Amino acid sequence: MKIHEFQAKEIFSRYTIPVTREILCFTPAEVTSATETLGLPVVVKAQVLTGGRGKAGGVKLARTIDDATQAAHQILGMDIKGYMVEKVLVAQGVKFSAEFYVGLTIDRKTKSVIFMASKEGGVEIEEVAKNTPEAILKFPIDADLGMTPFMARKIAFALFNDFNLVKQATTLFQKLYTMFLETDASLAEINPLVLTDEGNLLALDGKMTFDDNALFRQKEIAALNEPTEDEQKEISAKEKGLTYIRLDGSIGCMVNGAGLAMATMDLIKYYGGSPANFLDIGGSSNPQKVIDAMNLLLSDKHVKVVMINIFGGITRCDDVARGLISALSQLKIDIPIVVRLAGTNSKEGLEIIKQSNLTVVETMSEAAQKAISLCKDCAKQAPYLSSISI
Amino acid sequence: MKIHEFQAKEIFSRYTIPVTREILCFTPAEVTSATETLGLPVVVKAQVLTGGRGKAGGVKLARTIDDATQAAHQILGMDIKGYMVEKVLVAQGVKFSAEFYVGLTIDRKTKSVIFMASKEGGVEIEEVAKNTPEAILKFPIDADLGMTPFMARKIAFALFNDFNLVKQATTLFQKLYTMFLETDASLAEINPLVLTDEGNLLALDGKMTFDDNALFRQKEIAALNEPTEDEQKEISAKEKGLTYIRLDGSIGCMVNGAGLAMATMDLIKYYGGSPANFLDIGGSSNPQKVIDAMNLLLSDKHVKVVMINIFGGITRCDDVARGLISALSQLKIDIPIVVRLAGTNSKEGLEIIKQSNLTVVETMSEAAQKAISLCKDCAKQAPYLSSISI
Amino acid sequence: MSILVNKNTKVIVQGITGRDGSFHAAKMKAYGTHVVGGVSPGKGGQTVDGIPVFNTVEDAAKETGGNTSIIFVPASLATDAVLEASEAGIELVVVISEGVPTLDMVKVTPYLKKKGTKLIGPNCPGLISPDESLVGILPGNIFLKGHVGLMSRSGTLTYEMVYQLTNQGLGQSTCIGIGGDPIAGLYFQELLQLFQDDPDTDSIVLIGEIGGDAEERAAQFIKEYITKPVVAFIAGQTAPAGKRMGHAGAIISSGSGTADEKIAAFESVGVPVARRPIEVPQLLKEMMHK
Amino acid sequence: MSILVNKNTKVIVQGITGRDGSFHAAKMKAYGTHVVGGVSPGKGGQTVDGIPVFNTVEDAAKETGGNTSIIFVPASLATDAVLEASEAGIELVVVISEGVPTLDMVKVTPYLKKKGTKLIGPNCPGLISPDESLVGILPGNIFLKGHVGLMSRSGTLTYEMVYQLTNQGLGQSTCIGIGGDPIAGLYFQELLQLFQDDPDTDSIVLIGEIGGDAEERAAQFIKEYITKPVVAFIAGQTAPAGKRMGHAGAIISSGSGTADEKIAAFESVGVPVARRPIEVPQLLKEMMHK
Repeated sequence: MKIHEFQAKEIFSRYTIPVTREILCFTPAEVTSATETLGLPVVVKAQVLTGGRGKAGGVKLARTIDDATQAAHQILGMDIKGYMVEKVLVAQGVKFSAEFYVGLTIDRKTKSVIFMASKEGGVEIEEVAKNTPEAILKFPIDADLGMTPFMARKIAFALFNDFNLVKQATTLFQKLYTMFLETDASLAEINPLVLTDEGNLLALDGKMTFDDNALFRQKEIAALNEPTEDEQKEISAKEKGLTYIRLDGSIGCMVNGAGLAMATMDLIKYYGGSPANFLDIGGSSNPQKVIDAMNLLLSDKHVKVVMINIFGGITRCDDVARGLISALSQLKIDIPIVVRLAGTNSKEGLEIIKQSNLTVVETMSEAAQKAISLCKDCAKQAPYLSSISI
Repeated sequence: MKIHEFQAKEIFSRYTIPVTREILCFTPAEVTSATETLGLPVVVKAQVLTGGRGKAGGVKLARTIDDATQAAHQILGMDIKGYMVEKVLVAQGVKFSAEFYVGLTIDRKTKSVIFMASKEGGVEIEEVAKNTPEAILKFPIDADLGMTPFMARKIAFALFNDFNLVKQATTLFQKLYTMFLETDASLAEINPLVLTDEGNLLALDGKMTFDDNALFRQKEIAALNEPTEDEQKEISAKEKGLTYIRLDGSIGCMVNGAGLAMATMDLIKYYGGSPANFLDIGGSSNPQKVIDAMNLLLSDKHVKVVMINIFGGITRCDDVARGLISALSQLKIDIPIVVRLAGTNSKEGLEIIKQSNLTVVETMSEAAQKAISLCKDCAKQAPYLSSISI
Repeated sequence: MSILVNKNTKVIVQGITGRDGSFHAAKMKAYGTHVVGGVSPGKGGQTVDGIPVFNTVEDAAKETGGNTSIIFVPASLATDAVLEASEAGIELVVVISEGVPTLDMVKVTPYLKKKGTKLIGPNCPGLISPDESLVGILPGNIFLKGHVGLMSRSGTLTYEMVYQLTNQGLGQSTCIGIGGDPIAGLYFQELLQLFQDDPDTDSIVLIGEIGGDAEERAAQFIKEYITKPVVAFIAGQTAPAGKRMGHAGAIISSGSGTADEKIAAFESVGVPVARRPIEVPQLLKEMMHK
Repeated sequence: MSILVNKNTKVIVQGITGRDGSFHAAKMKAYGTHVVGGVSPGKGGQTVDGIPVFNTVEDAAKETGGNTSIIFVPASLATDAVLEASEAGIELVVVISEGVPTLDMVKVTPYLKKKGTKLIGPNCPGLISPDESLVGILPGNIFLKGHVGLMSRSGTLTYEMVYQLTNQGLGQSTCIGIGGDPIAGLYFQELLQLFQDDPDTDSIVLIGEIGGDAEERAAQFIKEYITKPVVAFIAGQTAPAGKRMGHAGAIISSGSGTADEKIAAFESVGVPVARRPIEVPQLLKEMMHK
C-alpha cells in the first residue's frame, strides 16, 4: 500500500525524525495562507500516489507569495501519469549544502531488512541503482539484533565525516528502523536527507509503502489508503475473494491461481490478443465466486470476450461449472465465453455445462486462440458450443 | 536488589497480571480500616525483605475485623531474621482450588532466561527443588524469539488441562516475561498462582529481585530500594569505589579484588580466626580509597585488628602504601594493622611504609596467622613493625 | 528416490481441526501419505478422520514420531506455528497459509537456520513425490512417478505443467511449490542442489514469475553448479509494472523483476525458456537428448 | 604453544582513547603484544602511543588485520562493542568492563554463537600466554612461560596463584580470567577442552568461587573428558548466603552455590581442591607425578 509524502512525513514526525515545516493544502487560497504562515521561500509539491512528479512539473519553488499561489493554480488539478492532483504540500524552503539518500526495504536474497545509503541523494535512486550501483551502500540488518547502535554508527560513518553529523545520523537511522518494523513497511525512504546550513540533518522528502499482508494489524496505516477508481474495484474484488487487476485489452480472463492467470494473459498476448485483466478466483470452490467474477468481468465495457481457464486442484471444476450456469441464468451476457476446464472433477464440470451455450475447449492454448478469434469478429453473436473434452 | 511483595505486585499490576485486592498499612488502625474496605476475610502479611515470614508467624488469616487488628498488632514490630516489620499488606482473602508456582530467572548454564513452572505451588520452591526436582519444569526461553505464544501455551498445557485456563495462562506468561525483560529482573516469581473458585488465575504472592548492574537504566526500580543499616553502609562504600560486606568476626580485611578478598577471609577462618568483613578496594590506585577503606573498617567496633592483603596488578602497591601512611596520620588508629604487599611496585610500597608502625609480612598465610595472633591478645597495644619482603 | 519427502515421511497437520486442515489431511491420507497426527490447541485427544489430535507439536512429534509438518492456520498465526514446529524438532515445515506478513518471515528465518529446519512456503501448494508422499494441497491424480524434478512459484500453473509432462509420459521425482511470497523458505538454489544430488532426478523444470531476482540468481547457480538439464518458464510477461499479480512477491518494482530480464538470464546460461506451457515437455526432451 | 592467544595474535583495543584503554594498550604493547589498532568513534585518524585509532572495528580490522579485540568501554556500551567486534569478524573478544547488565549478555550470546565469535568476560582481567601475548590487564611480570594452564573467575586471586606457581618454577601455557559475572563467555568446560587439546599444556589449575554451578558441571566434564591433571581452588568458604561477594556472580542463592558443594563435586571426581592458595603448586606436583 502506498501513501503520500505528507503522510509518510507525519509518520516520520511521530518517530521524531526531523522533517521540514509544512502544511497540506487543497486550494490555492490555502496555499497562500500556508505560505504566509511558513514564511518565504516555500516549495509547493503535488501529492499524488505515483513517482516522477518533479519531471511532470508537480514541484515548484516559490520566492514570493504570488509565486506560491500561482504554483498552486498550476499544480492543483494537474494530471500526473493518470493521477489527478487534488492536494499539495507547502513546505518551508530550507537551505542545505548536501543531499543524501537513505532507505530501508526487504531484501529477498538475504531474507532480511536492508538499509541502503548513498551520497547521491536528491535524484531518482532507481537511476543511481542502474547507472552506478556501487554508489548505493547496502547493509543487511540482523533480524535478531535489530538496528544496533554500532551498525547505525557504521552506516553513518559511511556517509559523513563530521562526528556531530555521525551522531545525529546514528540516532536517526535507529528511529527509521524502529518505524519500519513497527509500521510493517515494505519501503521507507528519505530522499533527500539534507544537511542544512544550520548543520542539521532533515528529511526533505519521504516515501513509504506497506506490506498488504500486514495491514490487518496496522489499522492506522490501513486507514490512510486512498485507492483510485481501479484500485477500489480491486479492493471490492478482494473482499469477495477475487484478485483482480484491470488492464487495457479486450479479452476478459477468469483463472484459478495467480501463476496460471499470468500464464493465461501471456498466452493471449503470444497469440496476438490482449488481456483485459488479471483475475484469480483463488483456491476455493464456491460457485458464488464464479458469479461474482463474471459480474466483475462484465463491468468492464472493454471486454469483448471472456476466457475461463480452470485447472482444478482444490478448486473443483464441477463447482466452477455450477457457478457458470448460475451466472448465465442471472446475468445478461451478450459476449462469447470460452471455457477450459481441467483437473479435479473436470468431467463432472463439463457434463454440467454441456447444455449451455458456452464455447468449451480442451487446452489453454486452444482457449486463447479461440478467444482471440471470437474477439476479432466480436459482433453481437451469442456464445456457442464447440467441442467437449477432459 | 530485593523489593517487597507489595511492590512486586504493583509491578505485576502495571503489566495487567491479576493480583489480589490489597492495601499497604503501617499501623493497626490502618489495618482495621483496610479490612473494612476490602471485606472479610483478609490476610495480613508482614512486608520484610527476607524469606520465611510464614514460618515466623508473619502471615495471618483474619475472619473478623478484630482478628485483623490483632494480627496487625502482633506482626507490626515483629523481628523476622533480623528484619523489623514496619509495614503489613492486607489482602482480600480468596477462595481457590489449586496452587501453582511460576517463575522466571536467568540460567547460567544455558545463558538464557528460564521459565520455571510447577504444580507444587504455595510451598517453598527451594524445598521442592531439593526434594523433588522433577516437579519443577524448566523451559529456556530463546533470547531472539522471546516468549512466543506457542512457548507460553506449551508451558500452560504442562500445568493445566482446561483450555480456558491454558488461554489465561498463555497471556499471563507472556506478560510475566515482558515484565522480566523490561525491568531487568533477575528473578520474578508468582507463588502461589492460584485458581480461584471463580475459575480465574491470580497471583496470591509475588517476588522480584533485580540485576544491580542494570539499575542505572531502571530508575523507577532503583527508587524502590530500602537498604538496611548494613546495606546503607555497603551502598556508601560502593559510592567510594569499595565493595564492603559486614560479617560478624573481629579481623577487618582490606583486599584488592573480590576473589582474593574471599580467599583472604577463608584463610583467616582456616587458621582459626574470624573475618569482620569482606572489603574489596577494587582495581584503581587512588590513595584516597585506602583512607576511605580504613575509615570504613574502623567504623565497625567489632574490628580488633586489620589485615591488609594487596596483590598489585593495576593496583600499585606504592599507591596503597601512600594511602596507608595518610590514613595513619589522619585517623586515630589504636588497633594493630598487618600488611602484606605483593605484585606491582611492592618494593616501592614497602619502602614507603618502612618507617611506619605497621606489621608487615610476606605472604597472605603469614598475614592471616599474624592477624589472628594479634587479635587474640588484642589489648590496646600499638601496631608494630615486623619483617619486610616482596 | 526423490527429495524432501518420501515413503518414510511422517506428517503432522497443524490446524487439523480447521476447514482446510481437516479437508487436506483426509486428502493426503487418501493419497497414501503417512499422516500420523494433527495439532489443534485445546483439542488434544480428539481424532480427525482417524488421525489423533494433540495440543502441541511437541506432544504430536513425541507420540507419533512425525518429522514433517504442514500448516493450515490463519496467516496471523502461521509464523508462531512454524516456530513451534521448528522448536519441536520437525525437520521439514510446509506452510500453506496465504497472507503472512513479510516481516514475520524475516523474524523467523534466523531461528529456522539455527535449528536446521527446512521450510517450504508460505503461500504455497506444498510438495509431492508421486506414489510416495503428498504433503500439500496439490491434486495427486495428475502426477506420475518418474524422473523430472519440478519447482515453481505458482500453484495451478504447476498443475498445468505437470499435466503436460504426465501426458507426455514424463513422470516426476518430486514437485515443489515454493510459494508466491517475497520471503519464503527453500528456494530455487537449494532445490536445484537437492535435485542435482538426487540420483533419481534426471532433469529439472523451473517455473518462475515476475518480481525479485531469484530467477537471475538461479540462472547463475545453474551455470556454476548444475549439470542436469534444466528448462524454465516465466509467468508474467504481460504484467504491468507496480502491480502485485496475486502473489505478494509477483511485482515489478522500479522497473526490475521483469519477465524479460529473467528469460534473458536463463538463456544466457543455456537454459531454454518455454514461451508457452505446452512447450516445456518438448524442450525437456530436447535437452535430455543433447 | 598456548591457547586462544599467541605470537600471531593481533589486538584491537576498543575504547583506546579512554583512561583505562589507553593505559592498558600501552602496557600490553610494552609486554610485546601486537596491539595493531584501536577504536574510538569520532577519533579515527588519531594515534595513541603510536597505535592507529579507527572509527569502527570494521575499519580497524580491515586496515590492520586484527583478529582479537579487548574492550574497555563503559558497561552500558559494552555489549554493543562486543556485537560490533563480532560482526566485523573478530575471532576472540575480551571484555574488561565491569557492571554489564546480565540481560544484555543473554541478548548477545546467540549472536556470538551464530558468528562463531569467542568471548572472554565481561568483568575479567583478560588472558595471557606468557612471553607471547598479553590481552588484558594482568601484571605481565609475574608470569613465567611453561606448561600449566590456568583459568579463574577472579583477577587478583589469579595473580596470587600464578605468583605461587612461578615461585615454584611452574610456568604457565596460558592463564585466563573468565570473569566474575553470572553470564560470561568461554567458561570452564570450553577452556578445559582447549587445554586438553593443547600439546603444550601438561596440567590445569581451575579457580572457582561461590555462586552458580559451573564448578559442579566442570567436575563432571573433567571426569568424562579430561585426562590431564587438574587442581582446583574455591574461594568463598566463609561467604554468607544471599550476599554478592564483589563479583555479580558470586552469590549463594537459596542455599545453593556454596563452596562446600563445589569442593565436594571436585573431590568426588578425583580433582584435589587446595584449602589455601599456597597448597596449589604442591598439589599440582603431586598430581603430575601420579
